[in-house]
Amino acid sequence: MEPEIGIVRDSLFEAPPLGEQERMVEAILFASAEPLGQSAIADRLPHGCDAAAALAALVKRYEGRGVRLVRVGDAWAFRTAPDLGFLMQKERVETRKLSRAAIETLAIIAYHQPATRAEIEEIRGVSVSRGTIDLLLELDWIRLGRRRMTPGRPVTFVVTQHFLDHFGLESPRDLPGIKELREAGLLDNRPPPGAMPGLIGDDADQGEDWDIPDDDQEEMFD
Amino acid sequence: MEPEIGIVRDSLFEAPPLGEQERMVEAILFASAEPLGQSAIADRLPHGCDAAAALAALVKRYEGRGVRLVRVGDAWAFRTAPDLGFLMQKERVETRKLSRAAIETLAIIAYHQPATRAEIEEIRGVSVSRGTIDLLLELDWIRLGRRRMTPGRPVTFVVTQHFLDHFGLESPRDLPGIKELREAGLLDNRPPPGAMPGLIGDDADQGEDWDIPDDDQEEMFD
Amino acid sequence: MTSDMIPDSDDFGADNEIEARLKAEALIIDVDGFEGPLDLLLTLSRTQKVDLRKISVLQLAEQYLAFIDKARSLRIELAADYLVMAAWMAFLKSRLLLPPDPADEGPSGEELAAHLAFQLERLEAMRRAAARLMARDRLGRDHFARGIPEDVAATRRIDYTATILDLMQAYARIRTRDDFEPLSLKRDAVFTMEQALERMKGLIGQAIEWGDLAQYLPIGWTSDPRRRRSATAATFAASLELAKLGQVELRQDEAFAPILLRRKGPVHGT
Repeated sequence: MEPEIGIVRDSLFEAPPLGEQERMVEAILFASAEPLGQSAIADRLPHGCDAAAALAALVKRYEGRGVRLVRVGDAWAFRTAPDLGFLMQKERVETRKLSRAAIETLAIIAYHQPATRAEIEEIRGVSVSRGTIDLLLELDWIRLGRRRMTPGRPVTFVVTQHFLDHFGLESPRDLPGIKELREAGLLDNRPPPGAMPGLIGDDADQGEDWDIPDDDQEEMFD
Repeated sequence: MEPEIGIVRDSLFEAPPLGEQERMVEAILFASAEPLGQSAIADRLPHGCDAAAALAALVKRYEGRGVRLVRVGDAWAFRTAPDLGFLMQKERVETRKLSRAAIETLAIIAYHQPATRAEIEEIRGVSVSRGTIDLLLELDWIRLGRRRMTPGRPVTFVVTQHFLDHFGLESPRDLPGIKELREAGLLDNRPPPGAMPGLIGDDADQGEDWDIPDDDQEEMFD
Repeated sequence: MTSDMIPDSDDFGADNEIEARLKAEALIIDVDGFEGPLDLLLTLSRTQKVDLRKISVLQLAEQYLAFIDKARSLRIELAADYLVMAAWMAFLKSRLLLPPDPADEGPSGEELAAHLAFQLERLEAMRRAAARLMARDRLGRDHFARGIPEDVAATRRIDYTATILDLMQAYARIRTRDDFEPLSLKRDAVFTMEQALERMKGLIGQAIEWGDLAQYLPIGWTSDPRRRRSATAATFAASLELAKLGQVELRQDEAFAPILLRRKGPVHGT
């Protein structure tokens, strides 16, 4: 430690060059457990230093960097650049299958696009929750298309490029048609086992199930 | 957060330019008080980034600054430049004064690692108290290595990343004078010639201490 | 070891011996400060003022034995390991002085001496290394970590997956749904005999007086003609079943007149 103390002592007689002062302020602010005011910084610098000039130089140096020197009230502190805030999120990714409501809605949009919400509901025979649409929008698999030129000018939904990439399609026209689905055995007149429990029980019950409000629909994703 | 997630997702298709990657690594490392492994950094970067290249660029950028990017084993951390330590009196943490036994035991583990308790005792010529090992484990300067594949399968000790960080070492290879010591044969494990007595007290006692079965050995570290 | 010293006035008396006596005492008291025989040997070896690699082990053995003798003469209690080492040093000394015995298979005096010298050099080297290590720039003293680390918020992101097959199956499911609906519609207006029987068993306990069978139709099954038909048929069939079991009596005054029902005998099961 002696040599460093030596520096302090020397500096009583002559202030270090501005570049050195900038380094010092940089180190002080980096290590400090709290934002420091200019006078607190000056107190720690060797005698004769110009804290304000060193701070100004540092602010400039960190401009556009991953961290910035920012003013916090009357004090200064290093902070992550705002556009990089997302890096401070440690994401735990969980893979989950899309709910039946979502995949059906997505399928209808893909086959019938542009499709309005009312059209989706008509085809599915049940109401489409806002949560389902929102999820598909968030996943960037659907987006808003043009408004339909009918009374009420309803919005339409279309699939996105990201949807095509995800499903390995060049265009929505590449989706297999009804004829092909039938040939593939997907349109057999039998429900796939366990796939449609709602349709076998009584209608009264089923109606209840299908008219679940948004909240309940959300629950399906958990 | 949606727009940021959007950024991450876009990057699945194209990695950000190296300058951006450097900013990101800068932000990630600045935010952490602990060294971060290169793979941990890479995990947090958008897909397709080159963490190693970004790190190399950053090391260069911070050369000669008030804070530096240092390598700690397989990890990286920003640390204030050692010549500026005198400015950080406020942040200084009073370290416990270590006993001579603890310091020597630490050095022996560092230079000879992995080292068994018997080897430490052989070098120091006295038995190593449990308290000494416990203290070093508690300071997180040493940890258990693999058991030695010799009779009794004794546990070994190695130094930790925290040890390297504390003493400002990139790797155990950078221990002061280790090359010279090795060349002089002083790190060799030279068995004593046949009739040589153990230098620590009675052979009988010693035998008892060293032949502890696995269970007992484990107990030492509880 | 103990620093309990009983100075022996017989050994030290003359003026010029005071200094020697103090010196000896200092060394003896220091036994407490030594970390075992090897440490003591290392200290003694330094008095030879030569490179440790050129140390005379024979001379060291003599120094050690003299030290132990002095400690004994001062009646200082020495730990067993110091005495074991003394015995071994005496053995080593004899090995180094006497010509090697061809019948003896053990290591030679030179080998033993070389290893002892190695041990001393190694211990010395480790001490120097320890000192250099502790003199390094240390975290929290000379170099510092970020004082305000920014917490990394752990968040959960859900990655939804769906394959083209999922998509096709979903669409196929929707397009074929109509085919199944009649199956369930049929059941819609059917009230079974079992349901009616179950229902009536719970009600006939109160049927002390004659009452119209129609009042046993379930709620919600009386307005829609299809449902009323099914419920009436089921309820009538159930009442016949109950009459057969002897639990109710049935009566109809004339054709198409209301069918009347009342309880008969003790009621079972409720």
